Amino acid sequence: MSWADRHALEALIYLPMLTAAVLVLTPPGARRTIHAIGVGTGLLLLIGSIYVFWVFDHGAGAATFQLTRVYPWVEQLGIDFRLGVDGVGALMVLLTGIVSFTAAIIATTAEREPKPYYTLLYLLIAGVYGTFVSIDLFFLFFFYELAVVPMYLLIAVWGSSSKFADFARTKEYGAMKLVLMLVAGSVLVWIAIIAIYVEAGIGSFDILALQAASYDGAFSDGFQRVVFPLAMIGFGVLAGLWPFHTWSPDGHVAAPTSVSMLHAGVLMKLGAFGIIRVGMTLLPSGMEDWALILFVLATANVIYGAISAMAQTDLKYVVGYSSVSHMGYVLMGIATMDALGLTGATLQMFSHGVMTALFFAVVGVIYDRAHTRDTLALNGLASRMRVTTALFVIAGLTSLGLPGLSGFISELLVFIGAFRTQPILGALGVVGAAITAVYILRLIARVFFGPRSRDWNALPDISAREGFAAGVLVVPIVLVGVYPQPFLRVIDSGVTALLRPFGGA
Amino acid sequence: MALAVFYVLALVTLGGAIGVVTTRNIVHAALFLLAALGGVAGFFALLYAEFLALAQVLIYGGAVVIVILFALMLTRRGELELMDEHKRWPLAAAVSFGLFAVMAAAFTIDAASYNAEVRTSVSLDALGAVLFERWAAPFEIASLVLLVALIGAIVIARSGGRDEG
Amino acid sequence: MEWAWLIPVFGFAAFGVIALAGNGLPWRGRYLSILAIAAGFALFWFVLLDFIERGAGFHRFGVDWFETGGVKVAWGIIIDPLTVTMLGLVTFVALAVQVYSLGYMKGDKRIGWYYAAHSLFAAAMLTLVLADNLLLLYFAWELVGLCSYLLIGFWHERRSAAEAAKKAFITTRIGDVGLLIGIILLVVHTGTFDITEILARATNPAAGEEMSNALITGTALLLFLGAMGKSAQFPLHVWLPDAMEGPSPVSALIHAATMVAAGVFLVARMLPLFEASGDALAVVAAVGLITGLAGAALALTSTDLKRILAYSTMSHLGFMMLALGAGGFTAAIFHLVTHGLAKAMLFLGAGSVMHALDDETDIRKMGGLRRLMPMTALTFTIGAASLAGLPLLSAFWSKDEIILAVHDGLHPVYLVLLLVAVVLSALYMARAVRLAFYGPLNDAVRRAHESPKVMTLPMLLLASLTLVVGFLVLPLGGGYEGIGAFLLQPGEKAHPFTLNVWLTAASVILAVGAFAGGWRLYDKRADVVTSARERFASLHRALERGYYLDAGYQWVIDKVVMRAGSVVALFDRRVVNDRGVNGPGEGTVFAGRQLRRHVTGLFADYGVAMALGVLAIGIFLWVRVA
Amino acid sequence: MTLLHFELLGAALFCLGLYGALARRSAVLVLMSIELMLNGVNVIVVAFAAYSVRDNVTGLVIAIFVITIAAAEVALAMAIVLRLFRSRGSVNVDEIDALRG
Repeated sequence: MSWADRHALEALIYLPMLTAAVLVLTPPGARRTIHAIGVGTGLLLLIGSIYVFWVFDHGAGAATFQLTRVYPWVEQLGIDFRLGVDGVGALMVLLTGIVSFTAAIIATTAEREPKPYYTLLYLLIAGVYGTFVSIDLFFLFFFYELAVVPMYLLIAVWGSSSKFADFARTKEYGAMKLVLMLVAGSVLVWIAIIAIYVEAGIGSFDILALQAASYDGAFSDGFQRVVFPLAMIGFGVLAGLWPFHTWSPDGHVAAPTSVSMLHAGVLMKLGAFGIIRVGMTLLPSGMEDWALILFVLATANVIYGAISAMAQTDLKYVVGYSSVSHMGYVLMGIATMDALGLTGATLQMFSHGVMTALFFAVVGVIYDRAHTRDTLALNGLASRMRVTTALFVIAGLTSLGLPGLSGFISELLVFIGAFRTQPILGALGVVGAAITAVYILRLIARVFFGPRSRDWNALPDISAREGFAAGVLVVPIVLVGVYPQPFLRVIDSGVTALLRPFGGA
Repeated sequence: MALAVFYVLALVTLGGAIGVVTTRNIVHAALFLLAALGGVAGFFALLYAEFLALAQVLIYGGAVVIVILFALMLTRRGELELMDEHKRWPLAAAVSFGLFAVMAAAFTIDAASYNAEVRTSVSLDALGAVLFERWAAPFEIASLVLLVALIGAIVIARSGGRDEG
Repeated sequence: MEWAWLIPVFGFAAFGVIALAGNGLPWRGRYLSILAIAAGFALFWFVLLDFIERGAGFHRFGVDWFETGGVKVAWGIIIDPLTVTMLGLVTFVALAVQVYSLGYMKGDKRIGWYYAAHSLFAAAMLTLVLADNLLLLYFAWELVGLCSYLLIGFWHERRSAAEAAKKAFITTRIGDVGLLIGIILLVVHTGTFDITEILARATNPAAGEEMSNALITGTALLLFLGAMGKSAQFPLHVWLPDAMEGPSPVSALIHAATMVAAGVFLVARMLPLFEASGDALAVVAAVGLITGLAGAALALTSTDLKRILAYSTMSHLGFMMLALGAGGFTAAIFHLVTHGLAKAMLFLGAGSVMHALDDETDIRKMGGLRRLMPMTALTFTIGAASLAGLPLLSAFWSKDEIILAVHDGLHPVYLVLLLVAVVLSALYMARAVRLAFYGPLNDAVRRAHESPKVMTLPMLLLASLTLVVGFLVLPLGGGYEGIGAFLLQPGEKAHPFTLNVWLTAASVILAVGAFAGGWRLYDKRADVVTSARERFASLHRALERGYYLDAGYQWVIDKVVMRAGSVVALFDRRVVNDRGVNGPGEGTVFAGRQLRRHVTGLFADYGVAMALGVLAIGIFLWVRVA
Repeated sequence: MTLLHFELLGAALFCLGLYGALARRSAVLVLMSIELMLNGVNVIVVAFAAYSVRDNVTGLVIAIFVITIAAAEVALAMAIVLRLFRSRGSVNVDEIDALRG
């Protein structure tokens, strides 16, 4: 393991924290330097993530967890700062890199005082990286919490309230609801982790050791049946599982652009990743018992999210609900417990992450210029904002699963997996995709195409900087859509390892 | 004979106590208190704790009741205030009686086991020796407490005028 | 022939260059796109020659695309009679239309984007035709849908164009849902996307892998649902008439020859699957017939020239599906080719009329254009006559083949209804031609002038082809024994050209009679037409508004779907959010307020509480001790 | 005259004092009742001292301390009552609820 391999994962965590610290020291006035540091770190993170993804050996013989690194921390309790990344993790690291870089760029254009903003943003990113790479339950939860807490400040201070005919959502309400629900969810997760730690009795938080223990029957079926729902619902809250999803539209709408990019793009995947890492790896029989319920809820996610998105009049709300709907596919993929389904779920996590980031970026651009997100007021933007329209259409087509873009491959795999296990629910999922097509196209037809009302005459198109960020997002979308093999190879190595307890279906 | 004295004293003390607790007139209450404390002093004497009996009479009888009387005079407006119990007194009565019942039961149940007849007295110099050897530190602290209480009482009572406004 | 996959690549490359380079290209990429499609057409000829020389048959070439979870997916192409014919049709029509567009779209500032979308469409259509596995086919299928969305909505400033594009994409998308589910079911049960293997598995399965009849019928019908969406079969045809919002060359290419034919192509490609299930074919035939009749009736009442052609396309697609339903693979595909050529030319004609009369399409305002636009009138008449089924023209031969196939394959009632449809199509064609081009010169169109050479040349080319292609049916010697021998389903024996004298005679008489009758009817006897219209007023209005289907769908969308959307959104906000999330929040606040009340500040209460505490402890200890 | 008598008497005194403290409305009377409670305790303690077999001094010492503390307490309490009276005009216990939640 070359020097870079050994320290790659740690760097991804320390770098954002270091940046946060440096930013705290820089004088608030120096906007340019702050922006430079912000974007610079984003770039470094992107390079680091690509390196991790590139160097990940997906050969047959390779170990499941690679680039591992262990620093003993608290011996008595068996907690050590243990890093490692498997197929699924590597892809998520890449996703985080891409979205962080683009979010950092978008953040330069919009924010008021950039200094605290970037500090909190990079704390958030550090938390996200930490969760994806740490294979020690304690640290997984530690970073999981770290990723959630800055959200409150970011939304409450820099967010934007929205007023509707029959209800108003102030940004404070959105922020408070988002963080409170996520913290409530993480309480359940914490109970599950402690239960696992105690029940295993091997006095260590290391996931691999716990996994070994769970193979040779440390966790009785009864135990797993009780603890698994805790993890499922706890992580499910962050993943936008159906009954617990209401924070997602409100939270994302209230959040500033770059924060909602990061949050919808990456944080929601943390929830699904958690279910895989804690639920499937450590509590296999619990997973089997609860798979059907997760499946039904996920289908509800898809249909429910799509239908309610159709009725939204605020641009960001539509994207918020579409995130709920797409996370439904991810959860559905996980619930199939089928090789293809799981691969599809992981790829969907990646593709939806990039797509939603693009969506929010473009919506941010429109909001910046038109100062309203109300789809009834906005119309005929295509004639003025040509590039923005093209970007929105690309994002829209990815979301409705047009082949040639990343959405299709992942949704197809999820559907195949779904049809192998629950054909009826799978069919509902496909119907969900059709509904997505309806509301996306209605939106595009009304907001972008069609005649333009007078007050949008002076709309400047997307700036070069935002255009570049959006461009960076479009590349992976098209790449996964046209030639997904490099991504699928990496995921496969992770998925086969995950499915071993289930007889490697 | 001692028993007879005990019952008389008990009558006096409990009568005083009941008087304090039930009388309408505050001054009567103060006098009843005096009677009760006197009764207690008698008990000390019965238990051969002469020094205590003396101290009791001196401190309570002399100082405490007088202070209470002064306070009564200072806090009275014109005619004697008629103080009756506030509305939730039955609850207080029930609770007190309940507590008494429990204590009485606790005492009577195992009274036989250590219910000795013999009362032994303690000579004054023995008491003095113990007081100033084993209990020296608490004794000093007690004196300190008295000092602090004294100063505190003065400060509180006197400064009333200044921060009134 | 191995390089056949290059044909679509030209198109994709052209799209990439034009889209990215944008306006930097000379002539904004027009000629680049035409060059690409011309190269495609040239390559087609090589493929054709190589195909014939290697012996018409079935050839496959492929390269791996991606492999995951035990399912291998490859990019591969199939070269068989069906593919070659479609290649020829698509490349030729696309070339003709792109040349025509030079004139038609001159002066439009977004012409670069127009050609980019055009070449992307041609490339996608060619990929669809060549694809050897269902995934690549679905890949191209959706791309074709996207291009039609972009091209219909080309003038997106117009609200009607934006809505039409949206409607087209959503309606086809609904069909595609069926197609996707069908493909997935097939993959789940056969473990591969490969068409040939699936068909083999369906027709003569190996021991272990019989596919239940229900599964076969189910997947066949689901695939047919996708075909219905794309080929505008009844009831998913509502988007086709609105698709006329797009520029006419677009209608010519997409809504006449190529895209709408994709549905028929899909059914033809998967015909063994349909045949394996039996009653799936019956459904195809039934839907085909209904669409044929409905389309013809609608065309009869429509007054907009392009809408008439759109309804006529729908009707002819119905005939093709009917032919497939009857098992007449050759007849269907041959009609597809002849109809494609003739209809493309008719749309180009309509385009040049609109070009001349600056977008006037109402045929009642036209009349006697023959004198001002001789070339357009000539080609239009040839096309109309051919589709009406007048003898010796190409569509006559293919329609005759269809009648033959229906006669052999299906119940006689289909044949009778088909003949009724033939009469109707002859009638509306006569009506359209007569009202638009012949008769007294309508003063409203006095300003009309013949379209430029660049537009009329492709029309002439197409017209000459419609004359010639018909004769391909006959065995023309030189090893070529007629279309029946060339255009075969893989694994089917060639059946020589047969002529059922009675049927052909009957169809000729009907067609000519109807055409002449129609001509005269709309010529002098205008009164008869108006009186007929009053008598069948309600029927007439129904036909005019497309059986109120359009309004029905819109009602369903507005009332059911939108209402459901708002109800769910309301539910989400009111119940799940305010109750589920804020509920516990408010609950705790309420509980807090209740708890505060016991702190009264009164000494007495605290004393009582303390005493009670002591009492309780006392009793507790006492109980434990005792 | 056994230990039990004194214990019962002390308990009676204590409970009467408790009742007084809880039921009376005047702060002064409450203080008086507290004095009664303290004396009740003293009686029991001294009784134990007297009747105990092993150590009959500690009880007395405790009693002494109780008395001293009681005296200090009365002094302070009265000061507070005076302040209360001056600022509130009355010493009715029910009105003193500044600490209400």
